[in-house]
Amino acid sequence: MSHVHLLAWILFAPLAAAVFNGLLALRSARVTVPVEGHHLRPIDRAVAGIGVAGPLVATLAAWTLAIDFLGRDRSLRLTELDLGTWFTMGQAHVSWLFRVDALSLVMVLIVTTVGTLIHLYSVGYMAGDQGFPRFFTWLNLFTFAMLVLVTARDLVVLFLGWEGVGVCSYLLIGYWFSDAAKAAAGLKAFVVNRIGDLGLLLGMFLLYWSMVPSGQASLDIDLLSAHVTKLSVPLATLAAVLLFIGAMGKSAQVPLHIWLPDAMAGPTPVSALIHAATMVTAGVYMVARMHPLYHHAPAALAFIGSLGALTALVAATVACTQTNIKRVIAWSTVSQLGYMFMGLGAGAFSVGIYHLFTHAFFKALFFLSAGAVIHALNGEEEVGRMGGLWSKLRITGPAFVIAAAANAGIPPLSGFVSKDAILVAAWHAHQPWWLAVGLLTAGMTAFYSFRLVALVLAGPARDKHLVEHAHEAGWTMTVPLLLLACGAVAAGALEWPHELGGTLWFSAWLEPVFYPSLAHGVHANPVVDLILTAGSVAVVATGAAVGWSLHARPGAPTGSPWTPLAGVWQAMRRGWFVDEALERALVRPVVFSSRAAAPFLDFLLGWMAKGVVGGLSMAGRGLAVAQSGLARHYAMAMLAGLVVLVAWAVLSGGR
Amino acid sequence: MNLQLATYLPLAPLALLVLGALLALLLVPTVRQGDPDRTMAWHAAMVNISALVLSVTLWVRPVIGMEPVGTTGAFRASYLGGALVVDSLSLLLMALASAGALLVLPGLVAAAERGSFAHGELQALLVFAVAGTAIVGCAGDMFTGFLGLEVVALSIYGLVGLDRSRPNANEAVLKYMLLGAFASAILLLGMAFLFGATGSLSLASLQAASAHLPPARHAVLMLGLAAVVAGLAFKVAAAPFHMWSADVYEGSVTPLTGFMATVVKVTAFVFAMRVLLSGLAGVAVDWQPMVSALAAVSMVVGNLMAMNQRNPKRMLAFSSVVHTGYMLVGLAAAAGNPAGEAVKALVVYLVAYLVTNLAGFACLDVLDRNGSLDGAMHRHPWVSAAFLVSVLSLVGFPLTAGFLGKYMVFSAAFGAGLGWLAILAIASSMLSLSYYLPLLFRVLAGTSSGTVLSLRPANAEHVAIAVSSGLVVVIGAGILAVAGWMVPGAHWVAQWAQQSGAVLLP
Amino acid sequence: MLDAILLVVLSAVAVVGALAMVTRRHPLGSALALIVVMIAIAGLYALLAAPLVAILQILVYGGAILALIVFVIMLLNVRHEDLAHEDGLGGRLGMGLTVAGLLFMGLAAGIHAIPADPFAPPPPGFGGIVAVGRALFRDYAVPFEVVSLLLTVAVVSAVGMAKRRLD
Amino acid sequence: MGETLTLPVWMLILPFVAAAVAALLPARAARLAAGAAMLGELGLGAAMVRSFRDQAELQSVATWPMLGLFGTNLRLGVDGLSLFLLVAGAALGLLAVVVAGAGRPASFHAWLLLFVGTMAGVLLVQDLLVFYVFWELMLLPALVLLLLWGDSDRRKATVPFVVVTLVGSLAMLAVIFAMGAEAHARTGAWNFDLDALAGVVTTWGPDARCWAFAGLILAFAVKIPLFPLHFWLPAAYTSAPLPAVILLSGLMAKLGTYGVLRIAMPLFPEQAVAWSPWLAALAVVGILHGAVLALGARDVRTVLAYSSFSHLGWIALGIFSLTAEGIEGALLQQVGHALVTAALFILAAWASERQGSTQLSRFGGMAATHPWLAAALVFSAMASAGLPGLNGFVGEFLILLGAWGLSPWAALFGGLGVVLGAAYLLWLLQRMLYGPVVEPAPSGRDIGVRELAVALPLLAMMLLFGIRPGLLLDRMKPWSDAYVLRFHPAASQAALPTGTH
Amino acid sequence: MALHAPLLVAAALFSIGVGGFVARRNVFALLMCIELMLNSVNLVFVTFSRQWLALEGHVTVLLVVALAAAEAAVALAIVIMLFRHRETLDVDVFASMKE
Repeated sequence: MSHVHLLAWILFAPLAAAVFNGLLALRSARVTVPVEGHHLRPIDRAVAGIGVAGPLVATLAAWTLAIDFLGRDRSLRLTELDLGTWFTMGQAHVSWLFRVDALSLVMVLIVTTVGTLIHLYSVGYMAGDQGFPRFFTWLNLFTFAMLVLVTARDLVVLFLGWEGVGVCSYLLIGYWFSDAAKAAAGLKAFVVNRIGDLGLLLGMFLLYWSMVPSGQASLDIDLLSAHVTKLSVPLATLAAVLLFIGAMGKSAQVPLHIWLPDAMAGPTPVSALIHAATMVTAGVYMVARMHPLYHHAPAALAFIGSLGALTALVAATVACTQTNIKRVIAWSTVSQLGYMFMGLGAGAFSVGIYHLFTHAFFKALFFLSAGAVIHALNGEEEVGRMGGLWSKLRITGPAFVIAAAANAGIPPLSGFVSKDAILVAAWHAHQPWWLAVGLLTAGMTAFYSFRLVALVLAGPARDKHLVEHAHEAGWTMTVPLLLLACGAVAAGALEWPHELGGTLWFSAWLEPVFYPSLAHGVHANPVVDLILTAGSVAVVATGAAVGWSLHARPGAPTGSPWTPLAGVWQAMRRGWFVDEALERALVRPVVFSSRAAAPFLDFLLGWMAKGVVGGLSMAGRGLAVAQSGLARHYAMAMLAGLVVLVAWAVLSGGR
Repeated sequence: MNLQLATYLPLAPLALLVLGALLALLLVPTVRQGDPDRTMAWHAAMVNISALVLSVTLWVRPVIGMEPVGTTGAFRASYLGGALVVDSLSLLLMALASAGALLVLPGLVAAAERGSFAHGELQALLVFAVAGTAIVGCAGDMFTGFLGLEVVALSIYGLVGLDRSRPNANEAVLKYMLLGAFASAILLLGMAFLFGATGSLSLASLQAASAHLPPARHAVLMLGLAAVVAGLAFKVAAAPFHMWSADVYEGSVTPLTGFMATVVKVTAFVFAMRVLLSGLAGVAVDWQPMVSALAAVSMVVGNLMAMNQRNPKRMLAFSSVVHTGYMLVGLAAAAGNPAGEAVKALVVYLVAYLVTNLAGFACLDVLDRNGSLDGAMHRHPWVSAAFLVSVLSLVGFPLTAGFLGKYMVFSAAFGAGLGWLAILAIASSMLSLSYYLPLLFRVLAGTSSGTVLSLRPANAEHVAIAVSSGLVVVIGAGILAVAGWMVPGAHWVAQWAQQSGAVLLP
Repeated sequence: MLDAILLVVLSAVAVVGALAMVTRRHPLGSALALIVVMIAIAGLYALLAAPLVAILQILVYGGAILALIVFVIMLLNVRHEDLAHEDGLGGRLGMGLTVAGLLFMGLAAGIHAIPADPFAPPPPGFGGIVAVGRALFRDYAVPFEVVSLLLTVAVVSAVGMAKRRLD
Repeated sequence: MGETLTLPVWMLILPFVAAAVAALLPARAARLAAGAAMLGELGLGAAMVRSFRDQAELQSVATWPMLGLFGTNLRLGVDGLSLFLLVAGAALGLLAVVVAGAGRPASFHAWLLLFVGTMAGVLLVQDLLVFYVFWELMLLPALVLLLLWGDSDRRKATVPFVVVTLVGSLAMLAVIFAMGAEAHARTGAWNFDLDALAGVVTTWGPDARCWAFAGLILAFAVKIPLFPLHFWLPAAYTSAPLPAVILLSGLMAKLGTYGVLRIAMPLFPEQAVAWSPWLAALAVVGILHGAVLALGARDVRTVLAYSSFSHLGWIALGIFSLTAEGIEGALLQQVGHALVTAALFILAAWASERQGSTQLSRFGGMAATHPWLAAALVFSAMASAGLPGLNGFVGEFLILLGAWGLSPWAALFGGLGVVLGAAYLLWLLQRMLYGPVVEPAPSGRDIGVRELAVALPLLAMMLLFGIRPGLLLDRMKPWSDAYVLRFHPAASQAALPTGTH
Repeated sequence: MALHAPLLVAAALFSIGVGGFVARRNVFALLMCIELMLNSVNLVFVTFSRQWLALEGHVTVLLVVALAAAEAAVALAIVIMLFRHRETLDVDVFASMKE
């Protein structure tokens, strides 16, 4: 099977699954068969089969392609699928052109592999839900859109995938739409993302028009890459920042991160797939994809890195204080995304992507195991009612611990390797502050990860009744957990640091895409790297120990561990009030103008229009006084007219 | 001898109307058997139909004695040393007047029967009025024309006054008569001064004299001009000489209002055209600003007054003041170039205005007497539809006669360098929407209240409404007169109009 | 010289009579004043070489029309309270005559602009019955006929309005 | 002299004849006749699309001699600008007849047909005077449909609509008079052919041309409507009967932008260039103002009305950007929005029917009770919000891209409309479809086969034109490429050689 | 003797007639004012006839006199009709239609 065909299978197997499931969903929406317990109806079985088969086919195709690529020369690791023109703009074309190169393939592998596992997991997790077919429709459609995003060769097609995943995210967050708050969370996610999308659009416009004078305007990424080096630096910086604004929305960077915690309203597999492993990393991918532009705009890179650092820190502080199991992980995701951007900002694109890669595994695992916990507790999400689950959940428990440890960066798990690489990259990029923030964040990450482990698994049960009935889920849920746990443990091997005796296979793989020699090429001083690694391990260990010890004992509080901190703790808990601030600064003015100012303006306009007529009508009423009904008044008017005419005649008569 | 008699054939419509009127007088006392009113109505109808047919026939096929004028196909026959002139314009006026009389006759007779004031005089006076119109059209002398106007005026006084038992009619006739006499005196004063300036009131001599006027006599001519314009302004109801019209229109029975608003006004306009465009062509520079000013004032005042009217008849009265303003725009644009586009435009406008208002008042009569206008669409869909057509024509909506007229007059004004007046006219059209549209809305969407009488209109009234509103569309559709398969009504009207303009110069 | 004196006297009488006419409250008084004006105007006609018109002025106007008006006033047997309440007549007259004065000033200004050539002597028989009659029935036959039509219309209208109900 | 009976002429004649026939038939038969006529119109439109060559100039030209009263020859034809608007008119006409339902009298269908016919006239004729005739005539069916079959607020709604529209068109009339008089003065004959007038007005001074351009823009801006002339819109759209709304917002509004493109800008290119930033600014204000109003509206029809206003702002923005990209986008969006707005109004009407109210506060949880209707609504709303892959996106993208070419600020502030658009549409869905099922629960069945037969073609086309906009765009592009050169005479030499066509 | 004097007299009479017409309320007074105006017009005609030595003015005067008679006839008929209904000669009473 040729590469092109493989690519077609990768793209369209999920789409086909989505279409089939969509038809089934429409049918089942009308012909409702009642659901009994956590069982699958016949239609759900069909849906599950199709829904898992689609991504599975894509996964197999992707791995086939990957294995094939491995056997090829670096320069030949590329395949394209051309489906003709989408539309023309001015003199340029936008083509349905899909391309897989080393970078895209990494993303495709993540999306398909992790995606398939999460699909499988969902079969168990969503069993018994009335909207099962609908769920799988959106999930498949999401997979398709995400694959379009990562394989698109044209920025506009990328944008199609970008918005496509956004709309699927919207639909899945609001999946339980009968709860208005959940539907509203979806709305918020979509609208906040749209703000970012506007930046992305504007960036595209700028690039397009900057190319127009050359007569070669296009939004083809390859053409753009060749073109951007000719841009003036300020222009390139502006374009880079505008594109990054899009990434900020999608990848939840401060201050556009506010939608992500709310997005936890969706079912947990959704959080795992979309809001941890794949969609939220689209921004990272996009920046990496546009790396020639960012290389050309160092100021933009510095901005990205700084914002990433800020996001990492802020989100980590918030994650420390959350009591909803999913929200902790959600904030953790925001924080890790900040890490990724820090890596990108340091110019170490492959490191950023690598963290994306490992994060996909351990964060998906984190969410899925959390989902299994929630599933076991019949939907309970508050950690305050958990505890003592270690003995009940013999598979989920260890998976949860592995995920937390990887997230915390405990060696030798994958999270440790990628995080360490980012810290090293920050150091080499001469950004000591990033390093400091990164270390601090790493400590806090370890703190909250183990705080969560302690609260959920350790100690006695806080809610005996709830925990008593906890049970392990079926194979469809545990198998993905096991496989993802393997990934979370082993993924670190791909980029095991030199100084610890490893080989940078991952970076090597991406080298044809990114510039041949970058941050990794300048590992001049392994000693410094070793010191950094040791330092980070120490910080992580401290954080993990504190987190565990404070919360593992019976009756440990879920709130502030130390009373004087209570005020700050509260602020952190509320996300530093960013949500409220944005609400006041943006939402309220818009709502005010929509409810009051704009209608009032329209009222004024209508009133003015009426006022003109009204004024004339007043003048008419004034005139009507003369129309008194008295003949002599009429005669008087005539006389006046006559006098004027005669006067006119006399005055103009002597010509 | 035969040949000589034949040369008098063009006078046939005029003679027919005058003799028909006198014959009616003989009939009034004699017909006492059967249904005298009906007999008199038939008589009036027959006279008018004959006059209409004769006029149109003479226009279509000019006979011996009618000399061609210019290259437009216009013609003129003159008698008794120019005292009587039959040309394209007089034939048009006679055709319009007879047609107008015919179209109001069913409604008028019906109204008179309801008010029981039809005793033969009514029908006779209607024929007299048309005869007066014919005299205006055929007069070769300004004073004769004026007398013709007086014949029309006295007939109208009678027609309004016959409805003796209605106080509003009494009031209307009193005001009309007093102010009419007042205006006649002013007009006569003007004619006296014109006589003083030129030594004659014959249109031909006036034309010759005014073309080569010694500067010394200019002052007295200007005096005459001012007074004549004032008197004419009363006759055509131009502001500020218009105030009688609303009260008189309101006080009269609706079909009669229709007659006054159309035939009488058009007659006065034809007289004004004869005097100003033909007789005083030489001093067009002097009267053009006067007419322009009157046009402007009429449009403004008419609109402002019409905006606040609740009674549709009064509203239409003031709206007809506005339309007088548009016609005066055409008159002003025609100054100095009677053979040009502007006169053609003016005449087309007169025709359009005539048919539109005939239809409008006829429909208003039917709708008004069957309850109010509100929601009439649901009760009398066809009559309401005809009413809508005529209101749209008043608005100047495309494919109606009103649009054709407005279009031609306004562009003629642009062409004549009176852009400001054209702009004002268009602004006035915009403003006029503020009262026409509510009328439309009342008919279409109003909620009918009160008892609904079912005073079914007579068949003849239906025919009159159908014919007049049909003419509105037929003439208006001429703008789409594409390739001959569309109705070429507008084309005929325009052709006749152009010829009517051509005969104003020697 | 005599002409000049007569002109002044007749003019003065006409104007004063006219003023008297508009200011008399009772219509009969006004009618009498109007008769005086008409006679004065007849005198002016005579001065202006229009003897036939002068005679007809007295006969038709003074004799017929005014007699008709007076006759109707009598016929209606108007009591005093039926007369118009001409309250504030002075004010209205003041106003009306002021505006009319403006009109007069305009007219006078226009008249003043006419060159003051003295009248040429009239040809013999000018304005006499023969000359006027010939003009009337030969050159102005059409307006004359129209006037006859006009009078007919007037009669029809008047009868139609003023007659009592036959039924 | 050329041909006289080309396809466009048949498209013009058919609705009028059908209207006359329908008026005389009983109600049921009238509806059938109207539907058949519109189907025929659509067939003619399809035939026209088939025979259309992808070129800039006017095609299928028919020439009719006029009687000399008002001009010499009347030309009718289609080009890239009018082609799909005509087809959309036929399609919307069919849709209007179908959704009108069986309860309407024959005259209703006759008026609908007249509406379609007059709009076809506006799109076809190349003579300014006849254009004006159709332009005004178009108002008549709108007025009658509103006044006779609108809801209880119809009178209040109609007054500003008709008055503002007529005032605007009288301004246009003044310009037409002036141009006609100029042509007459120059040649001695009336001539209102657009191409001929373009030559005539070049001799005017700058002031005269400014005023004339302003008059024309005023007439068209009212119809679009361009801020601040929009105040008539919400009331008219909310109180008109559904079939009329489909035609009003689906097609009539686009005739405003059509007029700008066809008449105002080609006649006065310098003014168009000079004024375009200001007009674009008004368009942007309209986009945002409409979106903000839609966000705050409490009635489902009002939301859609303001949404329509906002979207027309996009189209105007694309036009006034005077870039190839923007104008292409505007052309595409004209057709795309016709589709989307019709679908939204229809679906919202069905939803309101089932809910028994149009007040959003009375809605809730409809997605649970009426899933198919909800799915169709979400789909249409996404298309309206410009989701890539559906037909709203490409147009909006091109428009914004063109707007950046005019000024980055136009793109930025116009782009905020993307955000607000998503916000109000989703907020609408949120209130209608989501949340717990309200009391009283929506009644009636979910949409069935009959409704799907109406909705599915619309939804399918949204998807089709989203993925293959070239089906439309390739027909329009030659026209717009040639068109835009009129405004950049200097750039025309530079741009031509690099053209890929 | 020149035409100024009679013309000025005519103008004065006309103005007085006009002034009376706009001021008086009695219907007979109004009719007489009109007669006065017509008389002044006649004077103008006669004066200009004298100037031009043209008889048209004289003929016109005669016809105007007939016209005045016709108008008076109709006017008096109206007055009689109104007096029968309203028993008044005050024109201001007839002002029910206005504005």
